[in-house]
Amino acid sequence: MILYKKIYVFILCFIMLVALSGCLGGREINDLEIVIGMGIDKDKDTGDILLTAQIVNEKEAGGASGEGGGGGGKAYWNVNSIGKSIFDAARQITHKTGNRLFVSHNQVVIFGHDVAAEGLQKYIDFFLRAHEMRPTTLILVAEGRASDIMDAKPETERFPAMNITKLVKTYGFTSHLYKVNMKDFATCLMSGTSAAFAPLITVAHEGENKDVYVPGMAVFKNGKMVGKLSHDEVRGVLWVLGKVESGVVIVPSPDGKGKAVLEIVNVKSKVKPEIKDGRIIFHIKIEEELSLSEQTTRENLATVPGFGKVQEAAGKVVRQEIMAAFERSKELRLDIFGFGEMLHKKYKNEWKIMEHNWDDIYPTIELDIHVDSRIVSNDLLRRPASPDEGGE
Amino acid sequence: MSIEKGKISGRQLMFMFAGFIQGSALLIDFTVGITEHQTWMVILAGLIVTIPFILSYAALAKRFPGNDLVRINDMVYGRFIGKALSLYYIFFLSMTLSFNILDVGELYVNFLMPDTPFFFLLSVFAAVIAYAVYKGIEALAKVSHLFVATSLFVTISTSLLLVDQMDFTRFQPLFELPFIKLLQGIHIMSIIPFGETIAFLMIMEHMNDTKGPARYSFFGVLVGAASLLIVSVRNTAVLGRTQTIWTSPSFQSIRLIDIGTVLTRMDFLIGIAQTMLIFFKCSIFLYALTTALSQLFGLKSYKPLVLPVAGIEVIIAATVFQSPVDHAEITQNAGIIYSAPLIYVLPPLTLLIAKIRGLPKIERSKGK
Amino acid sequence: MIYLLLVYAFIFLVNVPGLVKRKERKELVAFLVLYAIGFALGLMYALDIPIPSPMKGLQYLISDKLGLKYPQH
Amino acid sequence: MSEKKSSEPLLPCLERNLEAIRDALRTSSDLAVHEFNFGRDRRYRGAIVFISDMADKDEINKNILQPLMFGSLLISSDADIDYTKIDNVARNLVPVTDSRKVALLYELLDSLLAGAVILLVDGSKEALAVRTGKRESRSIDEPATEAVVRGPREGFNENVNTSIALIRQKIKSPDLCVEKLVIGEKSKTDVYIVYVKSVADPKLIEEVRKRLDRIKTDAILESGYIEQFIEDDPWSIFPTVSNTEKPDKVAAKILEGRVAILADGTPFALVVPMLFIESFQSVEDYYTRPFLASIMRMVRFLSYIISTLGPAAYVALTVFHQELIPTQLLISIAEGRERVPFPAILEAFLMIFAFEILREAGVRLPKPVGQTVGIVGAIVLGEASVQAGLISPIMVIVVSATAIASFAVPAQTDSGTILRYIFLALAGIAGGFGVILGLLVTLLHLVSLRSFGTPYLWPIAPLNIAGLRDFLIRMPLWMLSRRPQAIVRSDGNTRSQGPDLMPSPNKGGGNDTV
Repeated sequence: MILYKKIYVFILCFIMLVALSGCLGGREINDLEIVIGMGIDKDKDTGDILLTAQIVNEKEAGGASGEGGGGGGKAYWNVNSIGKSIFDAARQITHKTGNRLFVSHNQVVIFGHDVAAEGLQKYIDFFLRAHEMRPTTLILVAEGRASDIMDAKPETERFPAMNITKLVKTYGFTSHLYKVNMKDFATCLMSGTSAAFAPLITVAHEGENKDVYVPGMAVFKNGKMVGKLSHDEVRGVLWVLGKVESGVVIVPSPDGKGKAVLEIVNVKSKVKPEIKDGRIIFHIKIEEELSLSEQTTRENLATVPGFGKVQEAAGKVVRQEIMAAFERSKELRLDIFGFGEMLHKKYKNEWKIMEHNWDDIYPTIELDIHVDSRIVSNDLLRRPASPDEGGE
Repeated sequence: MSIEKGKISGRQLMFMFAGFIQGSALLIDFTVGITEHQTWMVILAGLIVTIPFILSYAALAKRFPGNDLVRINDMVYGRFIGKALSLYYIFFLSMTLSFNILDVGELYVNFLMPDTPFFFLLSVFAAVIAYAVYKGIEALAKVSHLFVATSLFVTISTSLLLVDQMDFTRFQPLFELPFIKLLQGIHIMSIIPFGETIAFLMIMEHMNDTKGPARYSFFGVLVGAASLLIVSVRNTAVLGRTQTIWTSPSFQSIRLIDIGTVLTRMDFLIGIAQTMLIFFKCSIFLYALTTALSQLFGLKSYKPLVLPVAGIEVIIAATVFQSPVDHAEITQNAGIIYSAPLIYVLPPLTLLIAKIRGLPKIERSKGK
Repeated sequence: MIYLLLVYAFIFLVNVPGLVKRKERKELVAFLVLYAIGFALGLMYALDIPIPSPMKGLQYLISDKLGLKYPQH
Repeated sequence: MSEKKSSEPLLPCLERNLEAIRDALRTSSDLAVHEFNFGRDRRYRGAIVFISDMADKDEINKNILQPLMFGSLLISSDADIDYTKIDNVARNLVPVTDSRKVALLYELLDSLLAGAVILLVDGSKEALAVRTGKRESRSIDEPATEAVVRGPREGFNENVNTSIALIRQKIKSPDLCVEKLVIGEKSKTDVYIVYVKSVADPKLIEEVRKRLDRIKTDAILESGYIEQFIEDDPWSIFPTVSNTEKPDKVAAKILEGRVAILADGTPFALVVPMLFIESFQSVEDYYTRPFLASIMRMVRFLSYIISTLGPAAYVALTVFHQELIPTQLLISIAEGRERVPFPAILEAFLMIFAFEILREAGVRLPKPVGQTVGIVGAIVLGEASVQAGLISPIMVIVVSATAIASFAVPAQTDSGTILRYIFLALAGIAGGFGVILGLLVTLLHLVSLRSFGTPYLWPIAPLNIAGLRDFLIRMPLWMLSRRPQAIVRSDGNTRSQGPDLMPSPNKGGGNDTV
């Protein structure tokens, strides 16, 4: 009896497989429209959404096969379409491309200035909900229209989107901007009080070809873009959040005849909120390790007293940047540091009271900044190549 | 006489418990909607609440060696009430099995392979579970430690890969939730992963160990709970406040892994581990269901019932809920309330009555 | 529809000849009962006849009738 | 189909016996009968019967005819010796070592057809079967299929006696038992069961004997026949009986409690029970130091996985789960597949099938031509089809990797090939989901498979920590002190070597001033 059973099993299994076969939900690679960058703008006349999708043009992409490359043609193709909503626009694109957009490999989403000003709350939902979208996709805001950012043909990369991603992902070198992906943006949107960020990007016309750079960060209040932060202000925020990876601190040399240029090696920051008899104080303690990478004065700074003075000056610079950012945030009446969240975590009950009028309480916050900077290396030179004045 | 003298060692039973509980790692997403960043507390509380009951299951199995729940019910409650309680137990098993098959369907339709026909997924999955149960419980027992090993490896490796995105201050405002929400969270958690181990009452009889399954089931549950804890801690630490907006936070946190150009898109690999675990859980449920049914009908072997029961379960799974939202809403309210008496009241009551009436009669002399 | 018939033919062929040969009457009866239920449900599903879901019944009974329900968050 | 066992006894009269023999072997032209007279005054008549090219002619002349016909003349007086009794003839006249008395006709015919020389004497109801000469058999050289870098180069040959001798040289202990069986109505093949009594499980030996006795077939021409009659699950694509040509491998397995079955006429010995992991172990792992050996074992395991899942994974990834492929790779795959007309699954299937044809052609053709087929095939399949845009370049890489990987685990090539097609079909239909379910079904099938009572996935499925020492990685030899507990007899001693054998400089006992 076992014999029959086994034969039945095989035969009918096979029939079932054949009956069900046919690719269930699979899509061949060559009929995929691989999207690597998306731009969202408001259409000038109808006010609907203009979606620009940057699609990989496989023939020109120049893969491994022999005669690929063909320098002339662009390896990408910017398709745009207009729709009532982003998803509607994405589907309308198929009139031009013939295949649904494949957004799993989308690297970056750029929102036009007009869309950002109107408020991203309405536009972000598609990017969080679509199962093909990755939460690690980066968000940027264009100072003008997103579509002309997408056209800037980069020198080194084949695709503009990849170029923009590279610009943002390597923020660590200067810490003048900060990588914001969908999840981070969603976190900030969800917290009523703290501000959301997104790197700004603009086009600079040098000669006939355009190239893009990041002038600073855009700041959002409840999803609406309300202002911009310059590089130093952004770094001020990053100091507090402890997200500064590296960068340059320029400090006037103690003898006033030049500058000492310090590279930031390592930063740790601790923020402790404290409510003392009605006053909200944030104790910010920053430990930073710097290395002397350049000096323009003749006097040798690489001495113990020299280091002492320079460290002190560096501490002042950090304090200035933080205060500048704090002033800017008070000007915008916006909690860009996320102090509200920190208070909420520590003082649960008081936070319930303050939560509603946090915008007017925020300016009354006092910052007790304490910067402890240490110069850890002066690289190759023990003293600058200048004639020896007086003792060592 | 137990139908089939299978041989399961104590250690294998422990791994089966652990694998069973890890199988519901995706199910903790139900409670996240309610308990937000205190999910890990709820898991602990759920564990502590259900431990005594799990031990009562083991005590029952020890007291009636070689008998499963259906026969125990008959002995303790007599024919009619016993049969009614067994029917209640079978109803619970079939409903929970269809929920789990539905979960796999939803996991694949929502996340991994969006445009595959839903019914095809369910029926093929049910066919494979039927094959597993057809092979007998020893095959599952022998392979259980492999499932547990893969699950632990996956859970720990994903947590390590996400360490740099973790921010442990996101747990901060502890006990912020109103008590009623915590209670609901604990109630769900103690039923869904831990309470469901009542299915093991149909399996513990195959234990060849004389010392009784209590020790093994306890450690198995601990290992399973530890794995769930790691998952929920990882989710909260990585997603923080956004945890409540995603349909499946544990899946979303895995999609955030972004190290180098290679280790970025791991969601399908985690999908594989998750499918294996739910497969393991479903086959244990199907085995318990078919054995219970065959006991009820007084059959000699459960094997002929496997395929028809699997067929019914697929149809139930496809039609029981209209949408994932409906699924979540019913499970969080009606689902846990209807199964509460079965998991919490019945076993201790059976144990108590058995003690009072000095059952099991047969070995009365050398009993206790 | 064809898929349903195929599956249920498969289930029938795998089990019934064995049961008949081994003359396990009780098992055969139990198998046929469950087989019939499954086949009926399958037909209803294939013909899109709405199948009443037990959980809906339970929800109606527990949540609505007895009001045993957690506050909606 | 089995001829009636003619158990009629021999007759005292020589003519009637010869007539009976000639009658039984009427059709074979190579039957040689030689009658002669012997004894002092030639009054005794005798005859010798043999198959002409199976017996050694000069040995017949030297050892049988000469002593009988001439030697008997030298004996001073043979009055009192009655040469009509075969015993007297054998004891006094025929100086032959390997001979046996035969009383029944079918016994006579059996030994005659087995190559013996039959000596009949008129007046005696028995005959003498003398085994003469040596069968020509192949020299003992390195088995082609199991080449080894380090380790003995000897392999079995078609003569089962030399094979048994080779094993005897490896295990010189009295515990080594060799039991003989004859299987096959027509072929009457000598089949030997070889095991170590103190280690092998009596139940296992009994089971092997029972299964061998059950075989009722015309001929056993190769041990493969036996394998297919005694294996546990004929419907499973995984072999449950292992075969090898190397005596040291057989010896190693016997010492672990297994039973070897050797058949006459084939160099391949069968060893039961077989574990799944055995096909990933090579004898060399134990002869070299453990580190590289463990890595090699993992490489074999990995290549089995690549050879079965390679094409399926490629198809599943490119057709169903494109988001898993890193962006750059996806773009280059898309670029590669731009002009390919077939869907991915058909492309994969064609390439694999072409590879199978190529491999079979390579094996069947004589050596020199085989090589050229391999090279030409690779060039044509690889380059030209990519140039013509029929196959994407990535596909060629995947298939060639699968092809090479499939050679790394020779013992599992049949299951590997079949699984490759099954997983490819599943990947094409249901993508990753199909492949996972396929894996789960295969895992369950493997776990429930038994080989002569031993679970097929022994050290890993029913977990046995001690067994894991020799599973994916091979612990140093001095740690492998326990015999496989699932195979060895339960009452015997399970330790195969003394404790604490770890070599270290000061273990020598002498002063370590060296």
